[in-house]
Amino acid sequence: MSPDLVRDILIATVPLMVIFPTLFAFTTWLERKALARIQNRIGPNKVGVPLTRYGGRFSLFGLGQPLADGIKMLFKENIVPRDADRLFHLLAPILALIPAMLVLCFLPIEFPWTESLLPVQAFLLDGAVIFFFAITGLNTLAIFMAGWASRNKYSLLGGMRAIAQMVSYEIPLVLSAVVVVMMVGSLNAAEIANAQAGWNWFVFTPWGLAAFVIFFIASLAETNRSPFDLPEAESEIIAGYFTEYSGFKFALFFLGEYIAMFAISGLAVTLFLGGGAGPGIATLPWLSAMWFIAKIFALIAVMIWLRGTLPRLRVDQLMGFAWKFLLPLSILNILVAGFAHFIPQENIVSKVAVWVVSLGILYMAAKGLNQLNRPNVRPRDYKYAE
Amino acid sequence: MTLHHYLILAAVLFCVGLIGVFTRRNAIVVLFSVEIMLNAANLNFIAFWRYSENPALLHGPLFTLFAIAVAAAEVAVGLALVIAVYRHFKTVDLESMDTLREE
Amino acid sequence: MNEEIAFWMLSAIAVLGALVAVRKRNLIHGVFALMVFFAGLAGLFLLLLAEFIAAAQILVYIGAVGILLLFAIMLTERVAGDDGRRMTSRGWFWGLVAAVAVFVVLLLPPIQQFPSPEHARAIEPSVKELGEKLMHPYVVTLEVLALLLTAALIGAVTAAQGVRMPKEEDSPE
Amino acid sequence: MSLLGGGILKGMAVTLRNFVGSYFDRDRLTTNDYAWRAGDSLPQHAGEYPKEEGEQLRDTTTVSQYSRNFPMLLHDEGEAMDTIRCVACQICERECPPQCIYIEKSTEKMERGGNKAQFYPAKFDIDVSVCMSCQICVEVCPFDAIVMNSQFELSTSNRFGGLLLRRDDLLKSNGYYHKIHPEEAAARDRRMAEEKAAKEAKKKAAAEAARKKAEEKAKAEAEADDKKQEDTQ
Repeated sequence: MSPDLVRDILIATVPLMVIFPTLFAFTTWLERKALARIQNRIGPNKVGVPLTRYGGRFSLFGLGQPLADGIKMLFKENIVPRDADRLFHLLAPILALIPAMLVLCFLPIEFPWTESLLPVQAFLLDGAVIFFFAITGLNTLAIFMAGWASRNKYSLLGGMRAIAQMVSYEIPLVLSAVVVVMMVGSLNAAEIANAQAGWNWFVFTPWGLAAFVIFFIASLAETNRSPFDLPEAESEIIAGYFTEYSGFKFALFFLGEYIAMFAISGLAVTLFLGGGAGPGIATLPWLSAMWFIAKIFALIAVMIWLRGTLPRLRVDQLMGFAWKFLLPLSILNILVAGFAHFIPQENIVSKVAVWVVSLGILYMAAKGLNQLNRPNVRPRDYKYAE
Repeated sequence: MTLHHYLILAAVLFCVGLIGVFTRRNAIVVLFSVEIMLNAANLNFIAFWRYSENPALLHGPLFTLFAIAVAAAEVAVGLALVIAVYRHFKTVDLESMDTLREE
Repeated sequence: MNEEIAFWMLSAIAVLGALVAVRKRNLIHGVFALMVFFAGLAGLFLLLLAEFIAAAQILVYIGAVGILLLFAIMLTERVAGDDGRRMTSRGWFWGLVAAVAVFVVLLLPPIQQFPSPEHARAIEPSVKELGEKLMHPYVVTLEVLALLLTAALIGAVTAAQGVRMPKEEDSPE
Repeated sequence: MSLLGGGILKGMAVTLRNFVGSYFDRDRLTTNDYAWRAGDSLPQHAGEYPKEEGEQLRDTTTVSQYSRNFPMLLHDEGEAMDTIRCVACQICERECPPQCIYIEKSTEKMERGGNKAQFYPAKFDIDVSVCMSCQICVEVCPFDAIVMNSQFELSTSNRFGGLLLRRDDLLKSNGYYHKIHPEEAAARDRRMAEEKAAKEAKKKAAAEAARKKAEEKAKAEAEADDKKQEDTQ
């Protein structure tokens, strides 16, 4: 391998491997803090700058908490159950992290130092979006591996739930991304982002808005976030597939989960929220990466907010929601996008008409599906109470 | 890298799949040995396309795409059959499934 | 140079994965080895600049077929396969011989006779081109494929569901 | 027909209100910071936590939501082991539902406070990780030797023996008891004093009765003797 190529690859990949784990640490703090405030608590606020007085005035809202957590994780005992498949038990957390890290390369984040390295930018690959989905799908395998290798019924249940859930929600996820791919006419992530330059974000179109909502819901399920966190439902199956994991292996799972969250939010930003577009990037090009990460964090914030709000779904509700609600809607959305594309939209009247008609169709369809899926349950008759 | 490298690699992979089909008795292992053989064939298609006179025609990738789709269908039906057979014979051992009618 | 290293590494991964998949007693380990093989093959496709095929390979084989195999294994017996039963079939030796014979007799001479172009032409890989080809000359094939997949879906569901036996047949004559 | 997803939006509005509100309205906070950091800016109803490290509280007759209530052993004024009330009768050990009390009786008796010599506990352990604060031991103790404590900082980094309280950890003076539960302690002391008085009175009465009985008996015997003498005559 030529040294130039090695250098270029390192410059293209190492920053991703530094920036996103750092953001992960920050996000764990953010999540704990936000959830605490939603529940009228204070949240972590003790650990501050290292080597200053414990609980002193340099606590900085507990920003040192992730560091302390990380150190704790590193020094914890690594427990492997006696009957576990030792090799797979070791490989599963690594396999969970690798695809998540890998797909970060497909996000069109234009860091200032990458401008000269165009040939090694993975997002310039012609099929970047399809690669993204393909590699994200590998996460399921890691989860199954963890669940199976632990030799624990709860782990296996969690693993099986995760597979069923991720396979089901991958379909609406891909179908809602198909709308954007169809409109841009390219699977290239950079081209999709460029097509939304200025304020032409796809979320500001009727079909784009619907697709974005579907994509966001499906991405919640895909990353096992609440309210779709059944694979790790602690009130039902302890911690699901990582019940038997401790110490650093658990930390790797945790990291992988959050990196996957960043990645899928990054894809949502690329597809619907204009990539790195935003005010001020014409004069200061490096702002583009900042905007991209800021948009990712906006989505993460909504995810945290939803986690603080919604209760967990039941398994049958989960599957029914994917197959009987999101899937028909996302297919209908493809048709709506096609019609909206071919109706001329010169003046404001026709634009408004297209908005009203397409959103109306989608809303009525959603309403109808909701009615159809509603279980036929009468109010319960109580024999003895009252 | 020449075309021969890829062809020999594909032949080796095909042969490995063939060994699996011939020597294993678990129906599921036989099924995934067949998959290995199909993939070896796909590799041949792509290699021939890459080294062909006119790659712009995209015959190789198109055929491979169709082959992948057919293989997916084949696996789905094959595994459904394995499960149906398992329900009947309580085994996936190919050598124990030696009756054609109910006893 | 880069390409050669990549080729040898990827082909080693693919061959080892395939061998382990075929010979491993533990079925789950076997399936994961099979996925390693699929991944190696996807790498080879990338090396041959067929990137959409590589993505499809990962998406379909690892993402769908692999998971399906795992489910099938979980639904049937003998996951770990450590019950001491014989792993190989009855005529395994002759099977091995036949397989090697196929390799030597059928595949090697034709490969050697095949005129080998020394260098591949430079191409600009394009997914768009592939999509347009699918729409223009091969649209019928695509539709037939869609039909086939639907049929396979329905067939798989009915086959796996099994036939409900009427109760009367169970009673002894 | 309600708006599709309206419930979700309503829920999100509620959580948003809580999120923002918790920054402005301190009374919303259900937990409070360690007091010696938060200083005087505590929420109003959170005042039951010690203001300084190690400080004990004013009256916590009603159970405070911030304290943990586990039993302690009482001793009267003076050296702890010389005035321990417990006589190792093991009633509490037998009555304890989760069986978290372990007592070993001493081999020799010990006199204390001028009373009759009694046994004392050579070992008295309570595993507070098992204790469920049911107070049954307090109810059954005939000697008022075990009462409930209120503690705030029980946490420990020792997961094996850290929560096993030994006899010497459990021994607290009656003065301490008066400090943490003044009303209850006063009531208990009053009752003990009454009981003691009653006992004394009873003892006196019993002694009187015994004396009377003895006198009567002597009298009767004398009479009987007289009768005998008469009979023999």
